[in-house]
Amino acid sequence: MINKTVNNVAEACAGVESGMTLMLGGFGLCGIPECAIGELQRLGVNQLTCISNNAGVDDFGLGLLLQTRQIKTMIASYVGENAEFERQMLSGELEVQLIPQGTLAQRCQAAQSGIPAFYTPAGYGTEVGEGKESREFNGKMHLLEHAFEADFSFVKAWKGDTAGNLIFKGTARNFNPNMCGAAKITVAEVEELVPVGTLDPNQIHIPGIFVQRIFQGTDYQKRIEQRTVRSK
Amino acid sequence: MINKTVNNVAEACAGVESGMTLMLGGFGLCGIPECAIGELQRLGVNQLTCISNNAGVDDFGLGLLLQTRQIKTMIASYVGENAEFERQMLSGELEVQLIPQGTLAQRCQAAQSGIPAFYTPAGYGTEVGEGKESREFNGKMHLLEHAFEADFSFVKAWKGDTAGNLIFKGTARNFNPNMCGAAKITVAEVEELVPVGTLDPNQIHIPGIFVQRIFQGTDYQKRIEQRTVRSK
Amino acid sequence: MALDKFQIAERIAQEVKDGYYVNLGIGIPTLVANFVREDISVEFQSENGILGMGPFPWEGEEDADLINAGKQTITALPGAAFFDSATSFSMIRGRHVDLTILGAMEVAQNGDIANWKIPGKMVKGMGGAMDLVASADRIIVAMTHTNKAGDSKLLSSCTLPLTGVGCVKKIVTDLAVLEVRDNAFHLLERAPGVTVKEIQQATQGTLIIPDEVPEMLKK
Amino acid sequence: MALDKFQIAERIAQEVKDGYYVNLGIGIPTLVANFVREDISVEFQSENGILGMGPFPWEGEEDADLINAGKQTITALPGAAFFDSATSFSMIRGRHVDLTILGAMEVAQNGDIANWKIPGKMVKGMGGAMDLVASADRIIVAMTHTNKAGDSKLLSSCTLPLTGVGCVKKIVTDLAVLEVRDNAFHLLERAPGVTVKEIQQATQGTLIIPDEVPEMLKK
Repeated sequence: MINKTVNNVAEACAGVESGMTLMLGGFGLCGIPECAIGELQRLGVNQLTCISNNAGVDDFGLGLLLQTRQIKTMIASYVGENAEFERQMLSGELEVQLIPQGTLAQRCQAAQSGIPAFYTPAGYGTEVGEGKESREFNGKMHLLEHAFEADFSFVKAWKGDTAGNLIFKGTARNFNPNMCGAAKITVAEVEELVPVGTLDPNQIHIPGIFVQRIFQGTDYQKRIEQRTVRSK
Repeated sequence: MINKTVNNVAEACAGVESGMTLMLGGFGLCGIPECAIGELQRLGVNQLTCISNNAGVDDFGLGLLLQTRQIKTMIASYVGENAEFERQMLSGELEVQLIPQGTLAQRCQAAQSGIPAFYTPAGYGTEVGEGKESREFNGKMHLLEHAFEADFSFVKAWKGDTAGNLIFKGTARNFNPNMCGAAKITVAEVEELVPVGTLDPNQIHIPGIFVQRIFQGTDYQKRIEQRTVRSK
Repeated sequence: MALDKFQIAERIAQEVKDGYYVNLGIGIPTLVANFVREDISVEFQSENGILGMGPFPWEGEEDADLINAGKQTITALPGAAFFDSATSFSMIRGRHVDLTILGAMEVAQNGDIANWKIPGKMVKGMGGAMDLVASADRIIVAMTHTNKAGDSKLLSSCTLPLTGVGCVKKIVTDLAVLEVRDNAFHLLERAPGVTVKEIQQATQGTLIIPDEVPEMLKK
Repeated sequence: MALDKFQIAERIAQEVKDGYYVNLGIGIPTLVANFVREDISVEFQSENGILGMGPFPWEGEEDADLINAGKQTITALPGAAFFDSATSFSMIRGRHVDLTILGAMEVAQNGDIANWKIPGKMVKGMGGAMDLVASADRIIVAMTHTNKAGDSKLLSSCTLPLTGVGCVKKIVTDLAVLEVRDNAFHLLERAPGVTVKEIQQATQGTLIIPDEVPEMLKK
């Protein structure tokens, strides 16, 4: 097997430069590449375009890179629950492209799959459709949407092996698999890095071919955004 | 959970009529819906359009429905290794549409996903591209391809639960997952039908929402087309 | 008297039929799960990647890797499945989800809906709403009949940026149940004790009133 | 002397570099796996849904659920992964596969390839070949230099229906290794004992011959 292991997050992020376009997995704070985000902050690269479903909260996730003004453009579907984000957006400091969540996922998937463009009904007749080609299929209007182009994809998995095979856990899966192989270089951080041959080949969510670098992350906080419980 | 179980293959195939378009999973004889094919032969429905990567061999798989002249049109990517098929095709008795394998898979996937059309580079500049819209993306020509429309999808899985969740084994997975939910009704036959709650929700390949009927198949032959071995 | 949010959810739960896969939006829609009849089989999909969503976890059993689209900790029922976002929207776009219940800031009498943006003021984003409303055959909107300023949210045409066009079929508010067709709101039911006149006053768009308007939630 | 199919495979194996994901077509390409250097890491992808394909199984250990695209029983190496057909072609179309090795009936000097159909005579279908040749950055064709009738398979333009246009970069035949560029076949190496003149006679398309043409497979 081809060994994709790198020693640490610093090696994993080698080559990231200011002005690049980055994809980051996660939904809210669930399944986000915590280590990579921390390293991006440490590196101080700026003028970044970030493609991610959400923008974190004020003091965690992508919110960290907003605090330090490293993000120039945010491409997301939902950005609520983040006061600093709202401030930067409304003041015009931050450029924001909001796109439907399914279109966001499919534009990642299309990039992974070598599909340059596809049609979807989402957003037709709304602001999202302005300036886009539209076309009728089966009596219904659709928009032409394009695959994303990105320099790096940062994803977080539960388990991975040294060949880059990945397994996700629960709803921490979300956008992570769709972003694998969707950028020039895909960096996977995992909670547990295991030797090749440990994972059942039937149960792998993302084969290693879609991953260029893998490392075992450390000090995961895995914050819960809305702790909702039943009392016994 | 919503119970998708039917008692047997006869119930599973209820509603199949002559002239319908059917999708059938499998690659060669690997992972084909053996029970459903047997029932289709017994039902004697004809003038069928079958979408399947291959057309079986003379005496197994879709070859059985060719013998009985139940297939009017075959949509496939590779049809070698089948003398009766070749005879019917060259004589004009059988209509054949050959399409690139990746396009076949993606047209199934698109049908499952509500994507009416997408662009792919496969087949540009060949017979496959004749009469199709073409368009340049990133300096490369692509063809516009459309989602399939089918009445029934017949797939074969390894394990399934009564909610219709499916797990496939080895390379018997192939087109089966992509055809789930790609037709009006998806019928899954499984080697082992287990109660709800038995399968790990992290390891399900196809969630039950894509399956309308599920049953435990019987008398699987699982023929090997090319037995290649090493001798000790 | 106007319904509270639990009663709105209770009324919407009556629209949930045996065998439905249902996507519940954030807010009132989330409450619907609590009122679905016990004797029917229904599965809840959350677009962040779970089918077979269960209730909130017991205290101490929260899992950061198991949330719904509202980022709330949840549980998975036996028979649940997890999947990625693209697969999730295959379920939605491919019309495998039978019923979508979501909130709105405005609904127009032609079925247009607006719920994601107030220009220059509030921009949270559309999340999965645009995919949901563009794809679902059955869409029910759960909302209050009027906004905090007392203005009607059922309009002749939407004033806010749209989420989807001509897609809303049914609306359940604190005052009424309405069907949207033929470019009008058709009054089906009224909240217990609420008069047709009150509903009419709270509805800016065209309201079609039949001779008889039964009360909601009659046992 | 012209190479046999094993020697063609051996020569092609030299093109396989450390870290490559490789798709092997049916026939001679399948043999390439046997000749890849032991000291490099390579993974073989088969488009029916496996990455990390191993050798044929030991007698008695065949599994009907584990085959390659040629429908031969195979094994999976530790670290292998199984996946569906759409994912498989995501790997191919998305250019994640580094090298494609396939057979051909004809190759033209502009890089066109024909390998799926002889009108009115043989129609097996293209299988995954059209996706592979339309997507791969590196495509190597493994074939005999001439067909059974003795006619050249390296042509100024293809006569058979095309599989792909302008995509072939390199050809390894029983007689020679050639690069395809600038609308010509550029002779790189010759089979041991085969003369440049023999290669020229067997090549119908434009052949560019450098001053020196080393022999293949020199140890």
